[in-house]
Amino acid sequence: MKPFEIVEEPIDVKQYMDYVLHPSAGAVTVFTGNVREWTHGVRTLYLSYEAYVPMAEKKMAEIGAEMEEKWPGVRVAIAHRIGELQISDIAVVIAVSSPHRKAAYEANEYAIDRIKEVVPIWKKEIWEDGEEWIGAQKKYPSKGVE
Amino acid sequence: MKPFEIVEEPIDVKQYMDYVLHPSAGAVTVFTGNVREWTHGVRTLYLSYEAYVPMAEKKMAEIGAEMEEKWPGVRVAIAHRIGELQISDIAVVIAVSSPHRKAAYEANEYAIDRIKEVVPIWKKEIWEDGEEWIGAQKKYPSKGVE
Amino acid sequence: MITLKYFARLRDVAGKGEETLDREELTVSELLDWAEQTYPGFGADNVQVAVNEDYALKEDTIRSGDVCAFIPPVSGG
Amino acid sequence: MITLKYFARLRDVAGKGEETLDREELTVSELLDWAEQTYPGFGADNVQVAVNEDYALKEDTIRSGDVCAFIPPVSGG
Repeated sequence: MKPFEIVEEPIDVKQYMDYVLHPSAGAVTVFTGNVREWTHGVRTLYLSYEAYVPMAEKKMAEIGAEMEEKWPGVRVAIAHRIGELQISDIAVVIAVSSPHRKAAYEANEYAIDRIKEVVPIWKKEIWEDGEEWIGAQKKYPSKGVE
Repeated sequence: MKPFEIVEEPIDVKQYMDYVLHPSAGAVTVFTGNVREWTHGVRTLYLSYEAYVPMAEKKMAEIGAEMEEKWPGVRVAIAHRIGELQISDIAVVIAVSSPHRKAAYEANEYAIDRIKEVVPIWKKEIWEDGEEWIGAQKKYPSKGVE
Repeated sequence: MITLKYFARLRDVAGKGEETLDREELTVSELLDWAEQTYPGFGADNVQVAVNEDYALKEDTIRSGDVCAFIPPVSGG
Repeated sequence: MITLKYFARLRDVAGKGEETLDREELTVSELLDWAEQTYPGFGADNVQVAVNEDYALKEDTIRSGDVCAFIPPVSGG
């Protein structure tokens, strides 16, 4: 287990929580992003994630360094899974420990916002009647979605 | 396992995460409050928690109901451990799922704030040179602490 | 008969976790006065009373059969 | 020789995940123009380029031996 990693197997949250815990940590926050079945009335069958692995791990480590600078005393671990994920599977886990809780919440939310901005990972949604790579751009309208 | 409970054994975070997860949940946030060794330069040996158990479970369930009203679609589980806790042990776990992440963070932080306000649970800190029940009141100065 | 419960610091002050009080009816305010007089250092100004597991107001009435808990400032989490 | 990597939608558009380009030196902007002309529907306006695993600016120079990745809008999390 590395503190910033792309994995292909199901994510075991506990090992990331254990990694960030230490005797001066009074608070741990964990975020998991899970595959949701229904989005705006459209049913997702499953998702497929792809990453530019070495760059993604590097960018996640950079986000961790940003967090430690903004919130001194936090310890961070981030993992993102790639490949085919089924409904409710964990796509991403962010574990943050801190002496006090406020920083643990703020830093954790910062991490997922930054991941969605800069980490080279892509999600493809597979529906009953089609599939599409998801991204910020709207040039490629959704297939089979209202 | 009950969704709002006082327990005497070590807290297994995963069962609370699993409880709140469902196919429409895209985000899960977990908070754990852990026993911290050092606070303002004073070393804690261990903590002892006591609760008015039936009322504490009732108040935690009320907090859960408040959350579901404020953030529709969230699902909540809260557990607090009592008895003697060692350094890094989990005293409280809050698991929240939500279709989207913003509500999962906000609702989770709301829960710990409310727990610290209204749930009848008390913490006693045991140091090398004394012990004290901790509470908001400052009429009873700390023993053995500067 | 009213059941009284003591927790945390108040358990130490009262020297017990529970007892009964042989009264038919009294207000929360009167109960707190009774506790302050009975147990030196009770510090009733900083104590809330729960009647049957809900926080009560000073003017609420407690009746025989009720379970009252003295709640010092909470410190969970 | 420059290594080019394609991900997600761009992998579908290019029909490959990786190839090499036989050039000594060009700018990021020139590389994007080349991709746009080579692969219809590339959509270079919405594509960033990473050179050796760091995001590059349009005016940055790419040299032989560099590894360039075309990064469509990310959607992790």
